[in-house]
Amino acid sequence: MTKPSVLEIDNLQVSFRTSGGRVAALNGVSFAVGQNEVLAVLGESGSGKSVTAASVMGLIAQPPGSIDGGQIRFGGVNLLALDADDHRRMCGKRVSLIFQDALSALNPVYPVGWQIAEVFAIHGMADRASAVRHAVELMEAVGIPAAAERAGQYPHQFSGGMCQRIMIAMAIALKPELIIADEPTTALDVTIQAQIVELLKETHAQSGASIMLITHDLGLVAEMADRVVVMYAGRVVEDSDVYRFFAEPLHPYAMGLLASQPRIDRGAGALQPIPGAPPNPLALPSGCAFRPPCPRATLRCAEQTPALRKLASGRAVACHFADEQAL
Amino acid sequence: MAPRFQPFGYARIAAFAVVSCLLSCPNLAQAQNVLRVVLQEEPASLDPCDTNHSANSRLLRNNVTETLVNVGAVEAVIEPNLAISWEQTSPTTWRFKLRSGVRFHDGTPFTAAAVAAALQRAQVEALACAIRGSKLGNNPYTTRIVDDLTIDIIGRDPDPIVPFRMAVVDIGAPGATPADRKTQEPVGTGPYKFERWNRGRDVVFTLNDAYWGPKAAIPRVEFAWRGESTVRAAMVTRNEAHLAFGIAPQDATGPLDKTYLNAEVTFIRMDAEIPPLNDIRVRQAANLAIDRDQLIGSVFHKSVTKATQIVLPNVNGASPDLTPWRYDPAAARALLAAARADGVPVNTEIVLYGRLGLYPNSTESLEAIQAMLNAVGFRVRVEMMETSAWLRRLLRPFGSDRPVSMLQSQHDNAQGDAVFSIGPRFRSNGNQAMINDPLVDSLIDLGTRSTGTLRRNAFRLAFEYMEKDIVPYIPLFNMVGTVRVAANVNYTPDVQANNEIKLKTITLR
Amino acid sequence: MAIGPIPVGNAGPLLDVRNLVKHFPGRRRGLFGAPSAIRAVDDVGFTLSRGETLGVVGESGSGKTTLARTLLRLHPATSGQAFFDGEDILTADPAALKRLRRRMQVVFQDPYLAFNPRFTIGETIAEAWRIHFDALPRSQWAKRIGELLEQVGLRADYAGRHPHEFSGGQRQRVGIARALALEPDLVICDEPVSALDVSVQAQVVNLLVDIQKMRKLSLIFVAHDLAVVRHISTRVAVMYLGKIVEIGPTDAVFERANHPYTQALLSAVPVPDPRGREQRRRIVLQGDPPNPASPPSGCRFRTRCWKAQDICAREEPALLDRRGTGTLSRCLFPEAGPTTRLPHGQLTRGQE
Amino acid sequence: MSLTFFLRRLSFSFVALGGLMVLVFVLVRLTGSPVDLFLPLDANDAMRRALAVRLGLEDPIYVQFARWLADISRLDLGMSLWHSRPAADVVFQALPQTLLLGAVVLGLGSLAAIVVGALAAFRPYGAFDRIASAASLMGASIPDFWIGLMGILVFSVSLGWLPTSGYGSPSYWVLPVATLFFRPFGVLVQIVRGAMIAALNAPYIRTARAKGAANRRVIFIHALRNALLPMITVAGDLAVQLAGGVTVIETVFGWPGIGKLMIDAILQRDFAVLQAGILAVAVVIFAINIAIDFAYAAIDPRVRIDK
Amino acid sequence: MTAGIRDVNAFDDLPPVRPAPTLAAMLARDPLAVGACLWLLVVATALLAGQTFLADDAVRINLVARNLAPFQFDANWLNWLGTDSLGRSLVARLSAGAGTALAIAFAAVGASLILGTGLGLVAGYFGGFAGNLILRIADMILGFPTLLLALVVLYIFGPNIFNLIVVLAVTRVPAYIRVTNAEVIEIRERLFVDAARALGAGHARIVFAHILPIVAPTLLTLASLNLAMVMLIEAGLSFLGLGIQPPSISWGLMVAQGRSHLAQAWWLTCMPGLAIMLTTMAFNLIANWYRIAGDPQQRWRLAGSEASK
Repeated sequence: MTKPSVLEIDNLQVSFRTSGGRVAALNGVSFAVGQNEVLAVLGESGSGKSVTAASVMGLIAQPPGSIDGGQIRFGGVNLLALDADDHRRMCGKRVSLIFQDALSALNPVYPVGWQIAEVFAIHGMADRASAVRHAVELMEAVGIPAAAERAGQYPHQFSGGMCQRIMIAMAIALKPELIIADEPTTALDVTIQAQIVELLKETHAQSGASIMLITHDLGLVAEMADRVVVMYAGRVVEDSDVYRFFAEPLHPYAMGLLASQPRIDRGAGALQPIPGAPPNPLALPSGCAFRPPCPRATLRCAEQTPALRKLASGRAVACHFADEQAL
Repeated sequence: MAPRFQPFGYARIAAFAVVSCLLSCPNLAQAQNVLRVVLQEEPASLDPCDTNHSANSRLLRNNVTETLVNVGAVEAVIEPNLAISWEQTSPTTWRFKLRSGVRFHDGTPFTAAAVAAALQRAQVEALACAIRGSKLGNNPYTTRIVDDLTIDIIGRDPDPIVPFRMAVVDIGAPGATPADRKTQEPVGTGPYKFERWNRGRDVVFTLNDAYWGPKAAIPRVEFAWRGESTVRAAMVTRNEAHLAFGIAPQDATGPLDKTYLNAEVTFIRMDAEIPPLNDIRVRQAANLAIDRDQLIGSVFHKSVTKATQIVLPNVNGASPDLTPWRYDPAAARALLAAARADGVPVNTEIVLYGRLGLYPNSTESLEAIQAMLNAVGFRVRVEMMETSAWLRRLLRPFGSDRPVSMLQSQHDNAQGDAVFSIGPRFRSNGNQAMINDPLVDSLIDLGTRSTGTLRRNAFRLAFEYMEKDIVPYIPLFNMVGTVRVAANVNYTPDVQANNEIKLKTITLR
Repeated sequence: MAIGPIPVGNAGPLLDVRNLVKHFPGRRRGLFGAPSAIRAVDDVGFTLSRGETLGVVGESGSGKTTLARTLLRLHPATSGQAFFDGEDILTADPAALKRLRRRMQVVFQDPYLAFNPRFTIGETIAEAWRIHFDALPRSQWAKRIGELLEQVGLRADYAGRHPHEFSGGQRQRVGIARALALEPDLVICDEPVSALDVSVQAQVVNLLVDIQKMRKLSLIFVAHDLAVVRHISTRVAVMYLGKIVEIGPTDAVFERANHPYTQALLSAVPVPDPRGREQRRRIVLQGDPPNPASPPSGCRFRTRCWKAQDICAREEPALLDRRGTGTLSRCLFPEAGPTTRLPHGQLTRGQE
Repeated sequence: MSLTFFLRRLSFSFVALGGLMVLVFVLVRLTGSPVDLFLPLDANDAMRRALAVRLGLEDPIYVQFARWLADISRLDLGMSLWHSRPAADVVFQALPQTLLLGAVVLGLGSLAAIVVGALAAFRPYGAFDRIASAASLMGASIPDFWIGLMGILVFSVSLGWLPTSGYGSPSYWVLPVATLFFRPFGVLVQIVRGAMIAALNAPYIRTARAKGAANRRVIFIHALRNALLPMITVAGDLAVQLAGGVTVIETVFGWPGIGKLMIDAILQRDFAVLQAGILAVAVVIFAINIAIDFAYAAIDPRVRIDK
Repeated sequence: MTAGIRDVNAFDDLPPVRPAPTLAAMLARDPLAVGACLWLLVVATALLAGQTFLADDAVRINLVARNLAPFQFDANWLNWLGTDSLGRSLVARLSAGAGTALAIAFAAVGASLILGTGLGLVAGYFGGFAGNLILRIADMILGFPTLLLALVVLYIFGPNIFNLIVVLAVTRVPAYIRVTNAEVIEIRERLFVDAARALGAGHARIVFAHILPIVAPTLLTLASLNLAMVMLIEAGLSFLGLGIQPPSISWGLMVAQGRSHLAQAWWLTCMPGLAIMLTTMAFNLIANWYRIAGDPQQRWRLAGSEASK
């Protein structure tokens, strides 16, 4: 990529202790988020996309989690090597996070205005009065009517969509360089989803911050992303710009994903699901994790885990047999 | 979650204030001008007419309020107090000459009118005075004021022992003692003035400078209450108190502990109306089965003496000639065997009712006695109960379908005349009597009507006849009390110490 | 196949729902006031033929799940009728209800919660025969459990496993197997795939379609995912605040929606194709849906509708086919809606 | 908490209180008469009957109850037989000492439990948590009367550091407070710990951390306030149960409180004091419940009156 | 059979069934719970001994051997924990007291468990007026100090073991009602209950096959906690003189009786008090352990660390 990167994740390895034993959540994840870029991290449940976000924000509880290796470089600094306090001071200020379920992601016992203003207080960016003023301004900016009045209300008095707007206000408060949006629309109704997508787009356009959009929704990726990173079983299997990804996905999993997606603009007709069950993180197959359902799988796939290969086009794929010419 | 967080690093946030400076120990008894007395229980009332409750009379009697006469502590004879002399002027009338120059704490003079008022007040139905019940008998008394310092006390029925009765009537100042309700701030003629009652904590007396007799030595007296004997004893040791009453035998081991005969006699009543206890051999066997020597110094204080009857031998009318039961388990077994041979259901289970806390180690003593009785062939089961339930078993009416029982009891005759003890327990209509013997009844009636030797001998005959030929009780011990006295206090308890703490006799060294 | 087709009774629709109303008690007003009513389902009526699949779509609070649960009589209806093969489900006595339930089954949304965690898969499926003890002799249970599991694409020897050992998709297959155990005529699916990942979702949708075709089942498919509904349904009902605002053949509704709400809903769904996304316009409705305890007068959608006029507040539009397209809708001003077929469509923008 | 809810709760409490009082009134009269206890052993039948008549005990129980109700309506709780004073006076003289003791115990217990519980929850199953959990379990398991006696034995009788018993300067408070402290502390640590673990796993804690909040802020501002809710409920129950624990402790330490008063009233069959005492305890408990409702509303906006 | 069904796939193999850690294995991972079990074993042994061959020693008076100090191991083993003021063996008396303490605790908790669960099921599952009434009465009982309530009631009906059990049971019933009610209300709404209803299951089947088994672990944990609580309350009541009456033997009563010998024979108070505390604690610890062991989410904490992988 020609654009300089805000965030570079390099061979990140994270595991968790569970009743079934230690489970590797990330098996060496590497990708970068460019400046002013919207990067979609696409994956299904258990693929490790949320763990990646949590690692960046320092939200991996240890124990039961542990970061076993790799680097997360943000602005050239390896966050994992930072002192906890220094890491913390970056969060919310230079990189911020938007959660999936905004209603439960807001503290139920504090007014929403207070919670937005707290961002300023934590980072010592404003005195109390101006922090509150900023909070109201931010609420107006994200489209909450009667913001001054509603700043004193509590999360339970807001709808899910409004809560997500408040989360966004919080995330953009200190004009961060990177916003990580972890399934920002999943818990919302379709019409409200559309509102939030519009808001995110506006926010991106106005602030110029990079957005790392974590989602399982291909529609959302198509709608917003510049580039897409596909994760499967704790690994990146494909890294591609969004147009070429939808036009000609490289990894068999990505192909399967696109084929299994029902589309509103197409009528009845059989879907083509990826066969079999999603990978069990406790019992991953040897070699390529996507080997069992993969139509192209050979003995090599069981013996050798495919590395993420950079292709000439700038795309990258982790499959022994994938290359653009073959398509 | 950050991995480097140290929980203990934040403990300082919640650092507790050091409070140890507040914890300096009180050392009250070091003060030279205060006597601190710790007792078992707080009085419910400080009214002079409630001095039948020992919790009350220990504070008031002859300290704040005084009586016309006192009963001697050594010999049970009447001694002058607020009255200087008395005589029986008719079978129903007694004339008392009062001491002159005595003033109540409120400044009013002590006169015949005050005596009349106190006696009248004590008999007012609505006040439910505690002394009215037993000590004034069922005989309404009226008064006639002869002059300021002479008063006639007139009974409805002839009463040969009016002076004994007057020894329990404390006289409060008529002006300061409301006639229609109990007072909480007693005003009397005694050597100490009531100062305050801080409920739940203490009662404070101060010296009465205008006392008619020799003044007491200590300017201020404070009373407090603790339920535990151990705690009371420790309070003296720890200089929190000077005098601690009611020290249990096991705590009464130190050089500071003074033991006194306390006029209490403990015994076990047998239900002689129900088999097998209706058979005298069984009752005798029960007496023979008790190893009293074993109990002395273990469960009971080492200074207790074996009782021969239900009152102390020095009480007017008691028998000095009776001897304690011997311990003879073989004889007891033989008696039971004989009774069994005659068809007496000796194996019937006998309930031994006990009252919790009747005296120190009350429960243990019954457990020991149960073991001794069962050892000779009785089948006794102890059942301990609190006072109310125990009273239902003690007092008439008993109920016809009751189980055969023994009942732990204790009696205190501090007034010195056997009539206070004998009627309720031995006469067939007595409220605690389980025997019905015409001879006993007539002896008691004769004694009650008479004075002097006749009275004494009638009662004495009754006691002796009962102990030998009826055996309604298992007499146990003439009890002692123990008071722990601080080293710097001169105090010798006497037989009346359960009802009277004679503060004016106490000095500090 | 061990079990033959269920004999079909009289002709006519399998299910005929008329004026179905379900109110939930809301907050009590004052100390002694009567509680207000939340009109979760309000005057809903439709018919369902044998072998047909009716998709019910709507956003949260639209009453679609309440509708499904009321039809299953998991809670009593406030008023209305729902004739299943001529017998009213809503007033059936316990014996009749038990008989009806044998022919009418359900697949629930959340495959994690829909199973008793203490039962094995086999026990879960066999519970149907335990309750309807005359449905299948006990000696055949084990064999039939194996058949059902294989039918939904699971191995027969999983019968002894517990639900937590399965993935979401596998559990949902078991849910389908359970629903099929009594050979029902109607299966009501309440958001059966919304908790599943896309790749697995497709498996379950295909399975449902296959089984439906094979067994001539009638399906009611309740979902918020319009793409899935389009894929599986022969007819679609769109619900908004307890009412059906539009109902008609699937393609007609998706390609020529009459009701502004349907149009907005369709336009809001992101299309998984980035081509031309910069030019694409969508209807973005403003604000949140109103509180179902106090819905707006007249047309319930008028508060968010860009076409609303004064009359919409006064008059509640009836569910009619105003444009003769075969779709019934509750809008006084129906017009052909935007098509969803072309990703480059020019769409009107909602009120600004 | 809406006004409606509050009023409904109030009316329920009154009904419950009324039921309790009827129950107590009837039941205490089943236990027998105070007459035998009050009068000397030797009192005769006439005197016993006279006292019973004067106390109204000879009347049918509904007459007695009606009389009692009439008295109550004049705020007259009757005369104590033993104290010869209005029962209300007797009770109100004893109540403050108990309330004060309970408040000190519960205050200290809650405070200590919050700190210990919060720190234990920060690293569940870590060393501090294990120690705190074991200590709190032990605290919740100690019989209070026993530890009180042991305290007297060690600190007063043997070491002589503290007064044995009684009511007075701060040193008198140490043993009773310490004795009563263990159980509420033990129970509350468990509650706070559990609630804090739950709160610390809540999504809003991730939000706070993502905002860059420091541990101290996360624990004490974000998690604690949410974790206080279950603690308050349990603390309310503990406050109610403390009334029982205080009874035992007042007996051991000669503390002039209402628990000891009630025991004495029971033993003496002082009906007026017993009834007044139970009424007072019930009213206090009612007040505690109201206070808890308000505390709840103060902490959790979700239960406040909806505008 | 599968004709017509697409995508029956060969890749959905489940991992082999991992044997769930046995209770014993999970117990072994918690040393405190092991200690608790060992202590309860000791208590149980003592209980048996106290009911059999030690029964006579518990009441055998020996005024010569009064107040013997404990831990004199050259003496008769019965006197290793000392003797009381009547020379009775403390070992024997503690064993006899164990029977009383545990019999009362188990009887009271068992009764309240059954009654409370039943009423809680009625209240939670059926609700309505009866359910409401049950809950209100439970609130009323819970809203009053247990000890004071027991005190008054025992005073009125007389302090004996049966009344004690009844009172303790009645005061604990509300806890089970509340917990059962709350859990049932939650479980009643779970989808698998709806699934059963949709299959045509009756109330009995739903309650006994679906709801009760889910509530049971919570109730058992609560019962274990209540065993501890009931023991403490019984001890407190006996201490106040309204529980077990002498000459019956109970730990609380032993503390009360030892109190008058506090200064001379500390062991009379200390030993039974310790017995109460350790037993109470054992129940609490086991409840704590079971809370983890019975919760599939938490169970891993008691599994062998990396060994199982």
